[in-house]
Amino acid sequence: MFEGVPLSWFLVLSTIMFFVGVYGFLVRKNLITMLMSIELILNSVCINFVAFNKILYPDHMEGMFFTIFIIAVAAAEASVAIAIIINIYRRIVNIDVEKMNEMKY
Amino acid sequence: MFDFSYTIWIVLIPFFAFLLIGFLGHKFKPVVSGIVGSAGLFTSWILSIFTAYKYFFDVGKIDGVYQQIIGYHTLWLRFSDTLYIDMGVFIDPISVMMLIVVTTVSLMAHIYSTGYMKGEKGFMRFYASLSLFTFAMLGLVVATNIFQMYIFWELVGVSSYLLIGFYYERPSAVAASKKAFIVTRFADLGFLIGILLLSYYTGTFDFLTLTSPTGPAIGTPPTATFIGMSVMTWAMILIFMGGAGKSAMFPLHIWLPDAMEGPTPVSALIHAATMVVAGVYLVARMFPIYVTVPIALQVVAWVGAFSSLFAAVIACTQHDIKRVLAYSTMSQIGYMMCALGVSGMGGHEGLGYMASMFHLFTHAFFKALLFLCAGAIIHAVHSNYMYDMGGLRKFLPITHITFLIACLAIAGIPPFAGFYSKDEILVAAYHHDTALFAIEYIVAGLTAFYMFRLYFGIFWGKKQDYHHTPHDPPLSMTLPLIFLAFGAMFAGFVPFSALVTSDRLAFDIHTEWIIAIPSIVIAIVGIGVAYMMYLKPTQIPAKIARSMSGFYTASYNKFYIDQLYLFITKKIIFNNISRPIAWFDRHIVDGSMNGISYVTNQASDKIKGFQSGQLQQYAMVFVSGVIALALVFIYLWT
Amino acid sequence: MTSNQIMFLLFSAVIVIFSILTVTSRRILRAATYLLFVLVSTAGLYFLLRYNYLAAIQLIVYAGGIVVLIIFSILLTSHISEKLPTASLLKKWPALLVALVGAALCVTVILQHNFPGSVGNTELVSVTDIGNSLINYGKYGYALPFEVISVLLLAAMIGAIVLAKKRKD
Amino acid sequence: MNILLLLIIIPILTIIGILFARDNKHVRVISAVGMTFQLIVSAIIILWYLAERNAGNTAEILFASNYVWYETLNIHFYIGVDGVSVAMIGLTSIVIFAGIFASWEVNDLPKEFFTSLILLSGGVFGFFISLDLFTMFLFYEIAVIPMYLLIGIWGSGPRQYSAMKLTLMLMGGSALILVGLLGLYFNSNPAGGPLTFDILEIAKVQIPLNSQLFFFPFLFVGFGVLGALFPFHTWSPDGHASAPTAVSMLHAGVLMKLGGYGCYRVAVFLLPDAAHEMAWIFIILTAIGVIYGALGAIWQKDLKYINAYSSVSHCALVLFAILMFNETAMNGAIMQMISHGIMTALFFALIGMIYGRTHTRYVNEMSGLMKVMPFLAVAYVIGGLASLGLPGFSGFVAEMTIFVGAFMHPDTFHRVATIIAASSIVATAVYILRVVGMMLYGKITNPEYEQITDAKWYERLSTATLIFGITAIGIAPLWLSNMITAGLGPVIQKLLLSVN
Repeated sequence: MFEGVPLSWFLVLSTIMFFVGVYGFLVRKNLITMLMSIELILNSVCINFVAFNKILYPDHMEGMFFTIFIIAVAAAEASVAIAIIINIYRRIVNIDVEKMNEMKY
Repeated sequence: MFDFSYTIWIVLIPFFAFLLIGFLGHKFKPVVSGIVGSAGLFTSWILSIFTAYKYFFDVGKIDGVYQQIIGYHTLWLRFSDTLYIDMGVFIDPISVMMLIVVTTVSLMAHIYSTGYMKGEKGFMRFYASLSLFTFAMLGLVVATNIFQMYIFWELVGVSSYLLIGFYYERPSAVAASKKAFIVTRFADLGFLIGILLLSYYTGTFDFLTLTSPTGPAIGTPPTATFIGMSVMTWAMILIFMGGAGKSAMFPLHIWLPDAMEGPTPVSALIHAATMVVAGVYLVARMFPIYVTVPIALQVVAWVGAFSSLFAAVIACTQHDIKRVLAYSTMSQIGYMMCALGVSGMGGHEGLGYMASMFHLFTHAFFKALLFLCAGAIIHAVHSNYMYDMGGLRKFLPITHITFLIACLAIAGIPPFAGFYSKDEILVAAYHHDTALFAIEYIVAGLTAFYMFRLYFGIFWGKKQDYHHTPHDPPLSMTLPLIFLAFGAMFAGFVPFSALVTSDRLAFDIHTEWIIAIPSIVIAIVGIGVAYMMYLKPTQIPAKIARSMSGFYTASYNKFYIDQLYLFITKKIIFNNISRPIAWFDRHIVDGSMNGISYVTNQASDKIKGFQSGQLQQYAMVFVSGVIALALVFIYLWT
Repeated sequence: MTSNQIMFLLFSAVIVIFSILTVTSRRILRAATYLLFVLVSTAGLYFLLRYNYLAAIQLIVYAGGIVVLIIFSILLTSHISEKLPTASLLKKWPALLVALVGAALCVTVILQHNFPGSVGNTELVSVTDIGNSLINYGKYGYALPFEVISVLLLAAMIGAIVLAKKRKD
Repeated sequence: MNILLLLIIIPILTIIGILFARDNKHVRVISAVGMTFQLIVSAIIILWYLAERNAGNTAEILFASNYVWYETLNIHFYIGVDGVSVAMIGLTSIVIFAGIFASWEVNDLPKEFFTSLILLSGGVFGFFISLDLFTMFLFYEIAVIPMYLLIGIWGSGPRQYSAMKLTLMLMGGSALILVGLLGLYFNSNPAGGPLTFDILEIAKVQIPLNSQLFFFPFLFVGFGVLGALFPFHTWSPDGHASAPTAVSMLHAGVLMKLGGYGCYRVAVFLLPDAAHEMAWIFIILTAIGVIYGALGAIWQKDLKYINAYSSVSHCALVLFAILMFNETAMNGAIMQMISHGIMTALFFALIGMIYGRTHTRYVNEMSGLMKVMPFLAVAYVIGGLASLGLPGFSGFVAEMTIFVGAFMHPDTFHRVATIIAASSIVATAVYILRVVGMMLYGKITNPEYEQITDAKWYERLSTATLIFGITAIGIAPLWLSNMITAGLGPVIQKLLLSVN
């Protein structure tokens, strides 16, 4: 319990956010929007970490550090992903994920 | 005891002649093959005669009984401790008699062929096959056990096949050879199964053991039965089936007339005198067992009688002289079979047996003679058909006389050979079964009729315009004719009842004139009818043919048996069995194998579809899988 | 209802609404903007939990860096007025189903579980502590992950440059 | 050194020699020399074996040597021969010898061709002398694999399809065999302790009936696939039709015998109780196969198909006889393997030679060949007559031994099956004579055939060797029969024990 806000509230929030992200990842065709869905997912995980850390082990800082690292990784990932997306766009003038199936079979 | 082991050479000399001609024949002039073959056979002939003299008149008889001697034997193949195949020489009256018949006729055919086959392309091949045949036939007659007999039985079949197909460029010859082999092969299947049955229940192949009165076949016969008949009956009927195939008994006779496609000396040797009587010889060899199974013996008698009548009727309507002779052969063999069928064992009971062997002996001479004469005629006229002939007596005097002698012999006019043997058969039949006697009696008349139809048609009748004057053949061909004519005249005087009998004991016979006279009468009637109808060209034959047109046509077409066979083989076996099997194999059996591979391919094709390259599809599957697993582990897996 | 609760509910309402809008909006630039709102609200949550430093990073890196990056790339790859095509129903409904089932499953599990309450330490985490921890290699020290992340960032940077560079051909 | 090792070493040396050969001619000569040595060694082995037996050596296995190969799993390289294996070795060496000469005119990648061919033969030799199941299986695979290359590369017609089909079906068979072998291995020591692949050791063990019943079908069907057990024979017509001459010879002549030998040596010998229990199923199948193959052959037009179906019929007879479980029938089975091996090799060799001259394999397109190629025609007729079981040739001896042996079985069922199988001799005659009549006899219809020449020296050598083989057995079968019977002893004893 954190000053009236139970842990489960955080968890429910992050769950909803997570699955919204999942939904977006599954449905969206545009690569960039898919990337945005991934950001949502990452963010929901961050919330979990932070909430667990604060409410269950307030004396520790692992959750926070993890979140920091996740943010760093997300940044790295976003930059690489966007580089790839732009590269793909240059090549096929489209960033629709369904068109990207040259590597099948 | 006199050592008969040299007799193996009677058999082996033709074999070596075969090897010699077969491997080295092409290195020399063709005539060398003929000389080698004939010389080899001459040696065999001399040895056979010597053996016969020794056996019958010197050492064979002990206490009035002719002994059964194993002249030579060697183990050839062992199946088990009791079942083994020996190769050897079995000497008893009938085998010695057959040795004489086979070597004599074969020698005549060999000599005759040097003239008849002169200039043929396959001369060497011809002599090789002829030697092979002689070897096989001799091996058959001296067989010490039923399996040795079967082995040589097959070998004579194949040499017959090779010789019928000698003119292999003629489609009819090829078809005939094939037919002969396959029909006899079918019969041999019966023979083989018979052997298997017999050997299974008696535990031996050996003739000596089998025919011994105390042996496992006669003394202690097996009691097992199958569909109401004892296994011995089955075995003997099946073995007779083999004999019927080789001896062209109804309904397995169809190959014999076609076999006339072979060169004429071959017809004389194989399809008249020797190979076709192998069936008779087989039954005679196993006769002591046949006597113990009356049903089988009954079958032998009736099949023989029916075949003789059937063939005689057909012979009356044929125009190809060799075919007439072929049907006549079939008819005469039917006679012999019938005689065996009506015979009993021992003494006077065994008259039929003796008569059968007697007839076999005399028949060999006059039928071989008839064929060789036919060969001489064909040689001169270049046609097989009666309607191309006529008035030949002036051109072919020697052939004419010898042919006439043979005709008289086969018609049963005394004192020619056929009379004596045929008379004995009729007597035996008369004492056994009147119906059989009646059939044989009619056949005797028919025989006289169709033989003289042939005789008058060829040598008298209307004179034809021949392109070049026909003339008697060269000495190499007439000599055998004359020799055989002597045989046909005097073979009847051989005292068979003293030499060849069912129990190997001599017994007295006397001509039963009560039967002999009617038989002479009917023969003369037959000759008379032929004389009226065919001496001069008349309308009578045509009229008769018209008046019984249905029967005549049926007989002319050999009662459609050939068509029936053709129907069964071509339509049923070929089209309705073989073809569906081939189809079944390609489409069902092979199809199911291909089906398996098709299914595998399709499955992999479908599975391949999951690997679509669609990222979101993967993600979808992944997420649902995770959720499903979570559900399973949380709620279902408690 | 405490003020904390009110604040929490406020932030979470923003987060939920805008996340849904992010994944459903057909205008891609708007979606990016909605994402920005989500991220900012998340930063608000961090503030609520007294993780000011973290919230700052969230604002700077996420809201500032990543979203800008995304917007740039949107501008590079699509037209402003372009509307995204709607997803096919065949794709939408299973995805929705999966998302709902998953969410329901998680939520039920969460609500069924009784989390131990503990006295919250409402103290701010000082930046000094964070800095010490990051360069500390003893217990509760994060020197190694820190270095790894640095290398990763460097690699990502180089990778991004290499990938996005125009080829000569 | 063990003389049997030579059987494996000579092929290897020959292959090495071929690798160093400079042109086609050298390749041929080296192969021929190597296989001549192989033939000589086989002859020596046979004579030596007979001499040992005459000298009173009653050991079950002669010339045995046993090397540990992989100790952990107790795999040995264990070789040795008894009368049956010696006979099979003789067969193999004759066929491969003739096969080399029959493929004298392979000018397409001859090095690779002869290498594969000799490798294959080496596998076969190894199979026949192995007494360790694992070694045996290894050699089995060595023998099967080159077949794919040989058919796929040097074949004719739809060769890829045929090669693939053949290989897949045989591989399927060997998968079954592997299961069976492992079954034997893990049952080889019920008392606990080290397991073994040693055939003779396993033979001493009483394997529980349940395991026997489970593994027997695997082994019998597995080997049966190679032995053209109906209905797993369909690789054979296509495979043979597409294979080059020497490969058909080796395949039908020797490789199919691995199946029969395996059934005899492994399935029946090691699992006798199950064999007794389940024999009836396979007797029905094989009896069907005998008739079915013969009738199927009647309708075919392609010479190779005719011969392939005839092989199905004859090989079914082998398995049929093995299942009769008595000495005579088994003896017949082994003789039939040898007889059929040589005979069918002769046929395929001749078909290859005829095809090389007429460029067709359809019987209805040929006629009158007797006139232009008497040697080959006579050889074909001899082969045909041997095939339809004419006395004086090996086929007769083998078939009669089988029929007499099978008929000795006291059950009516077995005897009826025997009669059914025996009736194939008529159908065999029909298809053989049909081919001879259509192809060799008659007038030449195609004027091109007037130019055909008769056999060359190497073709004569090849056919003469094989004809010598069938007639030697056909005329004097006793020595072979005795040799085989002596080898059958242990198997029969085990089978008899299992009855009681």
